[in-house]
Amino acid sequence: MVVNKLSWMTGGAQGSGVDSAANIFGRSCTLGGLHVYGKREYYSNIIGAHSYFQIRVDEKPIRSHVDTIDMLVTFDEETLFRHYGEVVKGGAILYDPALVEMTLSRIPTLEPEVISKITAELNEFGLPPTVKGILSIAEQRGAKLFPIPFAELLGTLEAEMGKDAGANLKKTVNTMAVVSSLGILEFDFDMIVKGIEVQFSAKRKVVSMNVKAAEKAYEYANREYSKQFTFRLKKIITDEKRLYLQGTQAVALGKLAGGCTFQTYYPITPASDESVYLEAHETFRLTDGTDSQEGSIVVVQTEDEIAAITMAVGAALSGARAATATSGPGFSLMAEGTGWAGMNEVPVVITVYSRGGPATGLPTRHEQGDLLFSLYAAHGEFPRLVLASGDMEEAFYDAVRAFNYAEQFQTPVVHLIDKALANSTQTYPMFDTRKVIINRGELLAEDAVVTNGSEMYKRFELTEDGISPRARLGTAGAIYWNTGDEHDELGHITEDPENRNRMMEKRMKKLETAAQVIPLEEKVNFFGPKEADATIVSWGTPKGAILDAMELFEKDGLKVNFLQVRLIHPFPVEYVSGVLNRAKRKINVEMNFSGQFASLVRQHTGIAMDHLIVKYNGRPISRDEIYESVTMIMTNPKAPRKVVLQHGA
Amino acid sequence: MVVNKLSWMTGGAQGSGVDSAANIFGRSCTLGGLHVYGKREYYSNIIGAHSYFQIRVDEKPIRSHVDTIDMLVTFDEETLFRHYGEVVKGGAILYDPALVEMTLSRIPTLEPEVISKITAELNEFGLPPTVKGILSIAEQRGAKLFPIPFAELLGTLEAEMGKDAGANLKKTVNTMAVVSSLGILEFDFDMIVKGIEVQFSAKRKVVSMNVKAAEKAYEYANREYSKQFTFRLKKIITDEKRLYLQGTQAVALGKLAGGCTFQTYYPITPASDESVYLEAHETFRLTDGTDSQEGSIVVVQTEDEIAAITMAVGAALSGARAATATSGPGFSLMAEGTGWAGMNEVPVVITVYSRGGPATGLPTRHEQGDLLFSLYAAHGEFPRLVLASGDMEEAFYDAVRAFNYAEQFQTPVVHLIDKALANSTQTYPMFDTRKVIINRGELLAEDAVVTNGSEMYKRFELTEDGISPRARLGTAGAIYWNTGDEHDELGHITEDPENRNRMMEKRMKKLETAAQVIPLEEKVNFFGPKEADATIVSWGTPKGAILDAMELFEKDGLKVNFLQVRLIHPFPVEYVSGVLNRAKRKINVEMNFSGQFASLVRQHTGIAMDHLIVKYNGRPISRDEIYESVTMIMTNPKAPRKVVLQHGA
Amino acid sequence: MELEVKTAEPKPKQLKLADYKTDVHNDWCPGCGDFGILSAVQMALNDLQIEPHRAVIFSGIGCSSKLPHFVKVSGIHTLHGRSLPFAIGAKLANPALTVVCAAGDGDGLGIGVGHFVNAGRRNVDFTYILHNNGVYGLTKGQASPTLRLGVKTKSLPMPNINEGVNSLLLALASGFTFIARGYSYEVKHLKELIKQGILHKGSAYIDVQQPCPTYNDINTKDWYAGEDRMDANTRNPLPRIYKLEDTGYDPLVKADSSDEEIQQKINRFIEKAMEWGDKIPIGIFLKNESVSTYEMRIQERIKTYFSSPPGTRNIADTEGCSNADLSAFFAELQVT
Amino acid sequence: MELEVKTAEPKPKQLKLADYKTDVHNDWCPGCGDFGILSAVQMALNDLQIEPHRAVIFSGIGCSSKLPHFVKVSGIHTLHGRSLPFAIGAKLANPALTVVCAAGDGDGLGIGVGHFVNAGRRNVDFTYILHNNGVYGLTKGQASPTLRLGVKTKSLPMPNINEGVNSLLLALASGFTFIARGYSYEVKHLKELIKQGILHKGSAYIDVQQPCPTYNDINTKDWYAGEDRMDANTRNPLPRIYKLEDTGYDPLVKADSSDEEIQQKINRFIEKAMEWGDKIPIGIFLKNESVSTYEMRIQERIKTYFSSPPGTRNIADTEGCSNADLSAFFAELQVT
Ligand SMILES: Cc1ncc(C[n+]2csc(CCOP(=O)(O)OP(=O)(O)O)c2C)c(N)n1
Ligand SMILES: Cc1ncc(C[n+]2csc(CCOP(=O)(O)OP(=O)(O)O)c2C)c(N)n1
Ligand code: SF4
Ligand code: SF4
Ligand SMILES: [Mg+2]
Ligand SMILES: [Mg+2]
Repeated sequence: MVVNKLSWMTGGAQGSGVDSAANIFGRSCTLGGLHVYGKREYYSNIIGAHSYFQIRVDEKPIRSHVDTIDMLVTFDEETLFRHYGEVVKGGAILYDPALVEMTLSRIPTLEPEVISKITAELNEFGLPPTVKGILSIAEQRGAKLFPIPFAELLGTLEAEMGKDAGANLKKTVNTMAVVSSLGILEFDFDMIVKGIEVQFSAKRKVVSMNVKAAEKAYEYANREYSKQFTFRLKKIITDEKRLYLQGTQAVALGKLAGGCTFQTYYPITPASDESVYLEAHETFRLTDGTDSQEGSIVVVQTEDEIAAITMAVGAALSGARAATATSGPGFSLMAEGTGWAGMNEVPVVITVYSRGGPATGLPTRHEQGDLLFSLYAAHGEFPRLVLASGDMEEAFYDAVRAFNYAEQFQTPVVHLIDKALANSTQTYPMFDTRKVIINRGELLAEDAVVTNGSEMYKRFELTEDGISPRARLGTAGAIYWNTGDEHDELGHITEDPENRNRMMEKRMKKLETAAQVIPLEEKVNFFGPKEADATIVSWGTPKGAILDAMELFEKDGLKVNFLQVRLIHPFPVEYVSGVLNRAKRKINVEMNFSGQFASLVRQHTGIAMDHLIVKYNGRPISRDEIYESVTMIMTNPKAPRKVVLQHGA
Repeated sequence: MVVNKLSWMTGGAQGSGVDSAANIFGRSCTLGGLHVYGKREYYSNIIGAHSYFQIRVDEKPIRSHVDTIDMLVTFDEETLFRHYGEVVKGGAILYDPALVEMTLSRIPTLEPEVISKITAELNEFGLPPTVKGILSIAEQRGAKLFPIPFAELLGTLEAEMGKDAGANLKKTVNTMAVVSSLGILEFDFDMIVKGIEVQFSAKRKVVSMNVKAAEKAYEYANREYSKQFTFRLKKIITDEKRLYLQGTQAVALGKLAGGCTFQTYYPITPASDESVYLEAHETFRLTDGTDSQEGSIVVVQTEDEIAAITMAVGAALSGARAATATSGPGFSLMAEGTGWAGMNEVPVVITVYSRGGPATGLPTRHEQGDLLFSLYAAHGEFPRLVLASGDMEEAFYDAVRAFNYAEQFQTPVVHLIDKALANSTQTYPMFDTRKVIINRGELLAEDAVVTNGSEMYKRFELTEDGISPRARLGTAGAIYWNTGDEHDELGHITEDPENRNRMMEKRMKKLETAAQVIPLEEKVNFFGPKEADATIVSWGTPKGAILDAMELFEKDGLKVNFLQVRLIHPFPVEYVSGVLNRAKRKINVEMNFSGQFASLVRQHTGIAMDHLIVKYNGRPISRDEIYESVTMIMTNPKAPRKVVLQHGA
Repeated sequence: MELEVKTAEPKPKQLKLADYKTDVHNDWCPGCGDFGILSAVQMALNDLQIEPHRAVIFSGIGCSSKLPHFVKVSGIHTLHGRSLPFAIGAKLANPALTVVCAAGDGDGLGIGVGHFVNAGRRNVDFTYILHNNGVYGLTKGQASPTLRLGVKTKSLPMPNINEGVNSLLLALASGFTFIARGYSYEVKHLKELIKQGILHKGSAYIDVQQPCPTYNDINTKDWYAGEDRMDANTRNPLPRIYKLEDTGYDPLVKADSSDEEIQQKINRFIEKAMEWGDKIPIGIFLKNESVSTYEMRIQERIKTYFSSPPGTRNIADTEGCSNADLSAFFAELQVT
Repeated sequence: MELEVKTAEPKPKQLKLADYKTDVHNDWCPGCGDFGILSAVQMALNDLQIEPHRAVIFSGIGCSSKLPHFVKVSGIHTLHGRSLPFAIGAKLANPALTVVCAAGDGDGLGIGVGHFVNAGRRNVDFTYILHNNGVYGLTKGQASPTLRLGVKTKSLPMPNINEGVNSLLLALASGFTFIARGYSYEVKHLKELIKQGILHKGSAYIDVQQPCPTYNDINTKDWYAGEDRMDANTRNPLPRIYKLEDTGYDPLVKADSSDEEIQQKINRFIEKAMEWGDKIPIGIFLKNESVSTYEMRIQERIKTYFSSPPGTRNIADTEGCSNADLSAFFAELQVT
């Protein structure tokens, strides 16, 4: 028996309820005290194209997906055709027996590449191009086939509940499929009921019908198949408070906690989920204990991303903690506005959700392709900070820090998130909002502007650390000017070469100040033994897969450590050099074609990474891919310098 | 006597005829067989702010300005206040004696920095804040003061020519000032007359009046001051055909020679001069000998730079050699469009004229601040070529090559020019249009598309070198699709991970192909001895100052060589590594704050430069600055790593 | 004015409707109004017997902008909001092309509206079809610029906080010389509008009311059909959509129309353009023949523009060298 | 409708015109129309006795956009074409600010016109002054979007190849609720327009005809004054500029105006907006009081918006920790 360790997947056409089915599974597990990590894949399409949801379950926190499936839960044929090959020996495939005669050619959404791969395999086995054919292959490879006669079960239900329920009942097929799997796993049925209740909390009416359907499915599947299956999920009692959330929610909550009062956005995948969440949560209480909804954020949908960045900057000038969130194409349009903010020392946060590029690229797929662009976006030179979060907890706290940094150093901050983080779901211990410190830097209070009669307030006063006391627009005594032109301390245009030098030096000085002021633990994470045979360097979401793989290295007795860089700019040169100078085999991991981070490391330290593990097929890196590629590099003296990961449907 | 070696300057309010005055000087010299290098400085202003024009004259080609002035030719007080300090011992100041009582405080356009510097100096000498005061300082430092009584000379002229000429005569003051200087230099008067004729070729009517004024001024100044002055300009007979041109004209001519038939632009300093020149030269003959104006270019002024890049890309799809020209702010807006062109393998040329950034920055001043941005502009990864020209001749031929590369490798090409190059004037041996080879790469002719019935033309056919035969829109048999989404060979959207890998690899492969195909001499220039005590590395316009300084190093017996990188991307890694590995002292020279090129060198080669010579006050680097800073580095063991050049008014 | 266009006599090698269809899988939602627009485009091209390689469809980004992939003429699926400048570039480089743009309302009237307004000043010869569904479809249903103030469609957390823009009025103010509105379930009518648009010399704008059953639950097919309001007598729905040409409306402005006539026509135009809600006119609102195209203006400056346009003009001699004779320009700059 | 605004009774500490002037050197060309606009802005602020720290002037990039540096209220000189979104952001974050934008015609109607059209849908409370000189001044005289087809100003190598856009019509189509035109040499009249614009609750657009003596040698001060056409009898010039309010024109649309009345007003508006050449009306074209401001719409959703707006709301408790109580939101996501 394998208890509380499972890789589970469901799939289906977009709009057919795959998400809600998967969430019932995820929620039930989390309610039962288990940890989950869920990964969603979908096409740039609204209805009809194939999407799937893979969930790993464990007793301890998990942070990544794996390449194999222990349980494939389906209710359409496309999911079977696409994923039968991923099911492990001893794993299970749940399916609708009514679909077994469906042929490959009847599915218009399968890419030629996919069809030819399946066809080749069927030919090898001498099987027909039907569901039956591929199921047979899976079976021969050791998967268990668990047909769930949905029609029959629905029939019984209809008989019990009366004809009227008919049409709506059909919609419970997803629930039935999911709960069948939980039945086989013998999971606590009460948790499933709770899971259904939470999932359908907005549509109370359908809860009871789904619960009935669940009962039927649970009972049937449990009875028929449990004994043949060696995986189990068992409820765990815990008093740890946990969240089950998505990346975009983590960032949104971080922004609210961090005092963001103004967010602009232009719709774009996957960033806009964050803004829509904020819009739906635009008012909230304050901790002063009053009952009123004094807390609020104004969310503005703009006409484009140029307006999004410039409007956020305008709001920041009025004193708001202001942000915008976007993805690659939108960020490309924000370059000029970002430069203006840099020139005028305006604190503004830009949350960039990387996705497959270039151009429109793979809008719903994953990539970390915008690293170098985020460092150099906009003509000319000005200070900016770039930070990259590796998981949802970091994303939450970094969202706060981004504002603190922005106001402390009075400069734009780019917060790099990515598609994988945005759309995955994970359990975390409750975030601690008491840890959220607000540092507004040198922001002048309403009554703090003291200028003696003749002297004007100097917005760009030259100071030691490059930081000038900042006043909101509208502050008495603090009239000032901004201009994108080079300017004097008052903010008026001047082309004087000496003033130019002073102002360039003042602005760029802030990067040095930031590098000094920001504590090391906010810049980097270091995991594993100090001395190791291989040192992995990475940034952003590969973190989860690397950490999960490190548990396997440990088991294998391989000594591997891992440096995660979170503050990309200003780059923690000394620390990274130190680690790499000590490192025996230096392995860079990131999700882009050219190894952008590795080139940045070399730019700053002169050190070339020994190996690049990269992936650019649009699908996130799994634990297994890290495990296998790093092991290969460590054990094979002829390992290539660049290893391209390929997994993912 | 110093013959045919002169640094000359004139200045005055914008709109007061400084340019035309300077050009009379420049043209007269060039007509007399001399070489000139002219540098223009002006404010972001239309009328009234101070501008100046510095011209060096020599018998051999010269490529840069120097920090000192041998002859300062003025007709207003501001020019005197701003530039008196630059005149060398033995140099001359020509001025209007009517202005001597003018006070510093009467000039509203002087920056506080400038005023306080002058005031401090006047105080030191115990002199009043007048023109007289600063002239006295100059005189004490060895400058000769040559007052030219313009009012008097004009009076005589008016008496000779009749009252009617009066008002127009006043406008000849500039001419008189300039010709006075030529009179003192005893330059051939016929050349001056020719110079005036050429300068006023569009306004024939004023020629004779200016010639008369010139006669008076020449005669007066020659008579009064020649003997006191030790510089002379002498006509040289040469049968070399020479051009006297500006950087924007060189690029425009290169584009026309290179077959550019479509140019878009949105007005911006200093790029739009190029487009306006093209517009004014939109039709021309072809070499087929016919008399007709068959040659043409369509120049479109767009609504913004987003339209400029996308419209150029659209035209390229129809088969045009298409380009756009812009500066920093405009280029920031072009990021997204550039990425689309990369994704769809569209040949398009973007001429970027760098100027002082960030944001609006110093729009009429100089900087090389956009190097790294030009490499990474736009989200995601796609191939692009970036080339940087070091002088006008390179700019001309590179403008042609940019199109050849764009079509050979089917990708956007960024051609980096800068403000210094755009607005300087220089003499060159006639460009050789027979050297202009047109390479359209794999462009299919109208009748070359052969697809057998069922098979469609594949715009993105997978090939060995990544390059697919390209058809214009409208070609019979060649229907095809483009999309910014990842696509298959036909150009239709697909999210298949394997196709994604193939297409990413196909596109990026073109960078390797380009690196192989482009000959070394188009990538780099190497000057000086193979073995040297110091190796200067640079890109773009510092070239001229470095080459001119190298003549001085040679005289001093310092062994210095110089590597100029012209193809920035793909970076000539091997060659640069080779040179730098041999180099004793590695000195990087560029015009920006952070030494962008040096960081690029390190990124590609791991090699850190020993010294950075940078400048970011908005004024170009002079020969003297290179000479002094490099000498200092080579002779002073405690020379700082970063030397910031400061010269320029 | 006749709405229907008499089409060319069948040629020997007549192109069929099927010749304008690709076999690319169409992934629009079931019941999406875009299907009707797609059919109308294919039918219009077929009716006009335009050779597929001579036509190009440009689009931006959005559900609607996937359209070019389904039509078997060349298709350029550009960037969000940018179909117009791409299209104009291609057209100006080869004025022989038939250029059609398909854009969403977010694409064309939100992020891309700057190009729309500025295109009006040029009058380049293209046909611009705007899929007006009131929402940003492909990004999951946010309000588009045409959605009216206070309307709350399915996926909005709150009622729309912006007023909707009237794109017909905007097209007029921008200078479009052909302005029409179609409805995606009146496919034949729409086809005729598109044909007229293509035949019109200049920039043609066609606003198409396009139900998005997935996200816009207000302006549905039933709503356009008036299923929510029944005639008390006939017990039939009272459709909101009606045809301008059935009311005797005359959209034609000729080169020699008097100022007074033009003013009158514009008043009428505005009256009709402002109708919404209970009565939604479709048809041709304006056909202004008095304005030259941008291409004609270029031709006045560059005499060989049409015969030797930027896209196909030869730029090299037989030896592969530049064929530009710049000696006159060099002479201007020559000094010795 | 009265054009002149009765201003507040002099307060004890009355602000003087000089209090609205900076000592920054003004580098506009001699005779530039921008000087008149600058004076009108300063006078309007002074007449309304707006405390300098409560007002902000935004601008784009261009000669005209240097204006904020010359006015002693806060001034944000932004990016080319972007004054509106910057201004809207600042205003929404602090609705107590008086927000004025100054933009060039290239800036506001070329590169920035997308923001213009989309601002119309929002009706945020600001006043937008467009310096309409027909050229791109600061980049040396290229044609701006308002220059008409075929006009050849000094610095154009060829006559203008684009038609000019009618910005009043465009403002109407975009939804601006206050639309006016001024002339930079009618400073007092312009001042009143600006005051009206500032007092109007919503987005006010003021097109200002602004001669550029350096580059626009067609629409000069003399041309506006009609110096080129003399009355045969009086031998006086026949000015092109005239005042709408002298003709009894009524721009007011009230919340309760009937549809018919509105239609009539719009027809009148368009008639006047299309006048050009021989007769150029200035004055208020539209003052629509029937539309809510964006700020009011936010206030409906967020009850504490005006009292505790984004710019000044307190976000930390006395210990410097976040004062956001997100427990309700965490509860939605909590599982154990
Ligand atoms: C610069 C940029 N911003 C945002 C997006 C994301 N995006 C894709 S489609 C779309 C909107 C589509 O709405 P619409 O134009 O109305 O077309 P529809 O889907 O409704 O047909 C957006 C905002 C993008 N692709 N590019
Ligand atoms: C993105 C960008 N493109 C181009 C420019 C260059 N530019 C500066 S001012 C200007 C035009 C000014 O014209 P207008 O807006 O009419 O103002 P005016 O000078 O006539 O007052 C342009 C194009 C810029 N600053 N930024
Ligand atoms: S979301 Fe709407 S517009 Fe998009 S395909 Fe579906 S129905 Fe059509
Ligand atoms: S160029 Fe024209 S608009 Fe600009 S300052 Fe001079 S006169 Fe005024
Ligand atoms: Mg839409
Ligand atoms: Mg202008």
